[in-house]
Amino acid sequence: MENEITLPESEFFAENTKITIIPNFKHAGFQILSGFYGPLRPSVAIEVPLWLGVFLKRQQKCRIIPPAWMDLQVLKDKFEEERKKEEFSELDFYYMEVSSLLLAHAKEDIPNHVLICRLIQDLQDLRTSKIRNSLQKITVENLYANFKDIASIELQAIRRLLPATYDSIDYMRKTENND
Amino acid sequence: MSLAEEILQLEAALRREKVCPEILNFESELVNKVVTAIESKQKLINSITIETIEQQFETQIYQLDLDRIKYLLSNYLRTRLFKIQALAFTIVITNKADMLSRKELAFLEKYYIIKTNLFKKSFLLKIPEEFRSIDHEDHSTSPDTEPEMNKHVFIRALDTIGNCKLPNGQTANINKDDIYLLPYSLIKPLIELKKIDLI
Amino acid sequence: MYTEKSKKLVRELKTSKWLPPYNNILINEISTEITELHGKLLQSLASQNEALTVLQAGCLNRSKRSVLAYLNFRASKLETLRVENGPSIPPHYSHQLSGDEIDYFRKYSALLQEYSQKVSSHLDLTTDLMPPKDLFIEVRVKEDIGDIVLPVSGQVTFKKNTSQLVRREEVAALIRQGVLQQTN
Amino acid sequence: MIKRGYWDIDDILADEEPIMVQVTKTIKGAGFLNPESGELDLNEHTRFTIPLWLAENMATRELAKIELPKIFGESYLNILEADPRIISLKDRSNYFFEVATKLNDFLQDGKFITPLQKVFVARFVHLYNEITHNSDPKIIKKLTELERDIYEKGMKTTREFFDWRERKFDIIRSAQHVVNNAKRFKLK
Amino acid sequence: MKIQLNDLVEVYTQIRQDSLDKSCSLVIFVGGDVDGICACKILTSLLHNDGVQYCIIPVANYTELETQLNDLTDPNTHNIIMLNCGGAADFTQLIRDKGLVCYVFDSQRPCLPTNIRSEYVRVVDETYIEEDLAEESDQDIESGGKRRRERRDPDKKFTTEPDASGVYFGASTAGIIYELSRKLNRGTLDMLWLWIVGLTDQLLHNKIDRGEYEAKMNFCVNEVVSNPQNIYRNPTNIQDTEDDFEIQSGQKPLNSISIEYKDLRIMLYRHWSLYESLYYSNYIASKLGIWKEPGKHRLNEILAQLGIPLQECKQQYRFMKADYKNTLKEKLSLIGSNYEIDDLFLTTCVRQYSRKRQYCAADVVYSISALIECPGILEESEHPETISLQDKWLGNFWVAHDALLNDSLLEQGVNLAIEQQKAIIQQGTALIDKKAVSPASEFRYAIINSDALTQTKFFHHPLALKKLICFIMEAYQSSRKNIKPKPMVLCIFNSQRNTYFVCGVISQMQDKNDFGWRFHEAAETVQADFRRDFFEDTYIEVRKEHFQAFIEQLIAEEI
Repeated sequence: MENEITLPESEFFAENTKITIIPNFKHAGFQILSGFYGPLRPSVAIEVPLWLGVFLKRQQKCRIIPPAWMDLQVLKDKFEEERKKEEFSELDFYYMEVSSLLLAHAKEDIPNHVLICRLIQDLQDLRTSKIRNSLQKITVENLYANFKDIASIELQAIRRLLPATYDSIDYMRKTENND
Repeated sequence: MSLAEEILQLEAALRREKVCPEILNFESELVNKVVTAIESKQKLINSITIETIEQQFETQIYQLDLDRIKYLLSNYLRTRLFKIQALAFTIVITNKADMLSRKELAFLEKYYIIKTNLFKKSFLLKIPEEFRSIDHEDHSTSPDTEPEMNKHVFIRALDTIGNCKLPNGQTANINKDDIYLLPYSLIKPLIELKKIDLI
Repeated sequence: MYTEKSKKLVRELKTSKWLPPYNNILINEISTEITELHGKLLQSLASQNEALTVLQAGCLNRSKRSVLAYLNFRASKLETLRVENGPSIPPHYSHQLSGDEIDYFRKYSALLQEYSQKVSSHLDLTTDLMPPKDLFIEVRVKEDIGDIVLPVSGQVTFKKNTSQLVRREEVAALIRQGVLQQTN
Repeated sequence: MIKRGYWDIDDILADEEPIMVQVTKTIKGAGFLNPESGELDLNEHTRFTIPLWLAENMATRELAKIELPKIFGESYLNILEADPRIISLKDRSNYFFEVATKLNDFLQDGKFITPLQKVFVARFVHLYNEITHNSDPKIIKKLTELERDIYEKGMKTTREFFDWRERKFDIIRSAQHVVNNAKRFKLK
Repeated sequence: MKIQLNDLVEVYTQIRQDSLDKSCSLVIFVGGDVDGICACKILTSLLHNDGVQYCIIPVANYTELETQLNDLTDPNTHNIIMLNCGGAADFTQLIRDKGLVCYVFDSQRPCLPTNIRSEYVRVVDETYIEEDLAEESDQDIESGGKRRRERRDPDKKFTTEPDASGVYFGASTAGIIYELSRKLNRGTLDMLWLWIVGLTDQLLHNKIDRGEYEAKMNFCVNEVVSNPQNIYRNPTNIQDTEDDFEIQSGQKPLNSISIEYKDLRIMLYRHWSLYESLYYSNYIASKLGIWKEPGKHRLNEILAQLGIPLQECKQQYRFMKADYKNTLKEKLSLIGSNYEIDDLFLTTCVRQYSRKRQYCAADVVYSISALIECPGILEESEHPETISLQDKWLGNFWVAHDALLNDSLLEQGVNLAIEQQKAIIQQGTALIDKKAVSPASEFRYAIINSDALTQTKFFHHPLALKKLICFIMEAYQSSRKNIKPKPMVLCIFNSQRNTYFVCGVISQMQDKNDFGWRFHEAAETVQADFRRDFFEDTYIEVRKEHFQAFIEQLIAEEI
């Protein structure tokens, strides 16, 4: 059994991110292991973990307010910023996991969700191509690059293959200079 | 520390255990707290006889939360078990025993026995007595059992580290929040100093 | 050359997606070869032919390492099978395994159960290999297993070609064995 | 990933690589190692091929001297360095890089390891582009065992992403080995 | 007893209440028709979200339903739901003995009076038939009126009492369950689509007429426009977006449902070539008399006038040039009128199942019913010959059930439906050519004595046989000027079962289908061995030896 972080696991970690929901029912509040969430009042915004928000949404018990960065204009500006910079621009670490869950279960609560979905995909492609470009330039002497502000989805793309490659290069070098 | 924080800590421990090439210290305090919380919550849920639909709805939320925490805990324990199984024949040489919980040690001892029995019955008993041992100190090609300490891992700098000499001669100036792919042996001391975290 | 047989044994592992049939004959042949070589080794020791002793010991250890690695590789596949598939070996697999290996599978299964019980009676390490998404899942019954008793739901009838909404954690193992198939 | 663990199958198979050695001094009774010679002993200066693990064993005890295999020789390296991507390294040796690393300890004039590292990096970059563009799977025929392991890791990641995007992981699926034998949906 | 539409929420809450703290308290029986399967899928997605554990048992006919009812042993079971089955059979005794409550959602009317009287069986009825109507048909039985020689078979615990006045169909069951989800404000886009498919199934299988279909479709259209999950309008015309994210024309956002007020009544044309879909469409084939040379000639004439090169017409419609497709509708309606093709359009809805595939509701109905009745084996197995007919039907049922919201399975079904449609046109035109359709006093009939041709194997199944009859009636209608529309009976020999399978379809002049009763009477009087346990009371299966006597009696019987 390999010990590695899989994409479903990174989505599981992402499901603890807090999101704002507007419940349509009254409840004193839920004392769950990961904390107390409540009291819930109809049409009064409250913050809950993403997994709980999705659960309530699937029972049609609430409306979900998408996170601030998931707004069409904000994403468009972020896309421009990303296009201009060499390195990664700052973005929520689990932006792909969170947006994918919200688009799968709460499409109707997200204005312009078709365009937002397309834009997030383009953003991911752009960022992944940055990694590809930096990998084109690696040489034995210039291997180690800074992945500052890399997000979980881009990290997942290289999590299995890059370490194995670097280990092999390092291993060949290991025996070289022990004479 | 509140239970919520302990759960977040356990999640971070799971991530570290998954990416780190060597077995890390057992988070006994965290695990005990979480196990007790799971057991009391499960007993509470099982005790409720659901009469109303609201009650059912509520219990479903508690159960789903519980299932998530159970998944987190079993994933952590499972991840460690696979590492422990790989250590079966070298635990003594690499003095990793103190990293394990009592229950893990008990598991390892029994695992060692059933595995060596398999080897003995299938093969070792059919060859001369002198060559039946599996502990490899006396053999020339002693297995390189160090768990590949040079494996590369992704790290995030929790603090500015400054210049760092890398195995290929490159030097990297590591600042706070920088993310690098580096050999584990190089950054192990910095992890213990909480200057670097594995992601 | 003394180690042709052990090379063949290790190569066999690369020929199948899961595991090739257990090659007991070859292992016995290698064992006899080792015993013979050991006899010769004692003679070269007696005649102080140090170089020959070293080479003979080298061949002997090489064969031993190959057989042990072969057995260990198969054992780890059994461990993965137990975690992924549950406490029973799928029928089309058991005739790939030796009696000792089937015995090892059962012992390992019991050991895993015992460890999990000791941590907590409410915990089964192999229930959720993937993050749980739903409390209840719809499953289609692919094979007639009739009535079985589940930990929480009690007695449930699984009749072939019916679809049922069941508690996820109670049927995860049955799904992985292919008896049930999750539909949504 | 090159692993030298005692239990590692690939490490054992890499050690089976035939290597040409020259015996440095006669070893009485060791003729069995070179059956073609039909001799009882292993005479000095005999040149013959033995598996890498035995060559290492003999070299460390100065019983034999290892000759640089031609696949790591000057001419081969030049061809390789010209365009490392297209050459089928698998035809030279399935464990090309592992053997090079192991031999490097024994060959003083072994200046081949550094160029091989460059070749490995260049082939990796090409491999990475193949994976991310998901192009022709037949590339696998040209890859050595080490490269195939990296290629498989890349493809597994790509498959995982597409399955995840289609929400396939919300469904518990029957374990892999059961699926291989289960019925496949085909219209008769 | 009877339940009205506005009791539905109460019924659902009661079922949820009964399921609290119990596993598998609800068993759902569903018949093998598309409307029933759609209803099942809507209901189970509601139940799934509320954690109500259920068990779905597909049943092909009343004999099977009775066996499964008897097999229910699980102590937890408390409620039963029957979808498009159970209305016409009396299980009240069996249900009371087992201490169960049974809710029947069966679009076939009328419902058995004993069911309406029993308090253990609750029949959902969207129309408000006054109580007295139910009483009136009871006296009939007591008075033993001439028309009702009623003989209860002692051994048969349930009797499908034939109803003299004949059967008709109410609202689509999928529509009723969608209504429930709407009242719980839990209606999703998938549920809405399943209602539309269920409604279209009723039209295509002669359960409701065009008028009723158009009326009901208006409700669907309102829902399509108002459903928040649906991007009814193409996003590009949302004001504040530039067009750099233009979605190429024709293709709608994934899973969205759009309305086609004037969709072409040409069979599966989106998945076929224009030429073939015209050639094999019931409507066009009958209007042009495609089975005769002049008919084929007229089709080529039309294509020429459409100005679409033959090569374009012969390739897949999807790959035809966009401007041919856009002008097709106006041109066809212009040219069509001088071939008396004037009823070309139908309001329907279309869904974007995947990036490259759109399906209209009719495509889905054809595909699903073809999958259910696929003569071959859909799920590959090691030894297909040993699969019992029952398991085969169940296997096909589940493939069809999954295909409803699965693009690739649906595509398989469409290919099957195309084969089936070709068989319908070829078999139908052959019968008309050979003048095999003969008149009886009140209906026409035809007999297919051999099923040697693999094509005819399709028609051993109820839905396919009905579609064949519908085509023959339509073709017969338009082949002779001012001919009186008459119902039609078709009998087909089944060599495997050594029986004749008979189905009766009414024309638009009748509103109730009483063939179930007529078949029953004819078979009884000639003491024929027969089986009449179909959920839809318009079929009968008669043993080969008694068929001749049965058919003669059927024709001779004067009403």
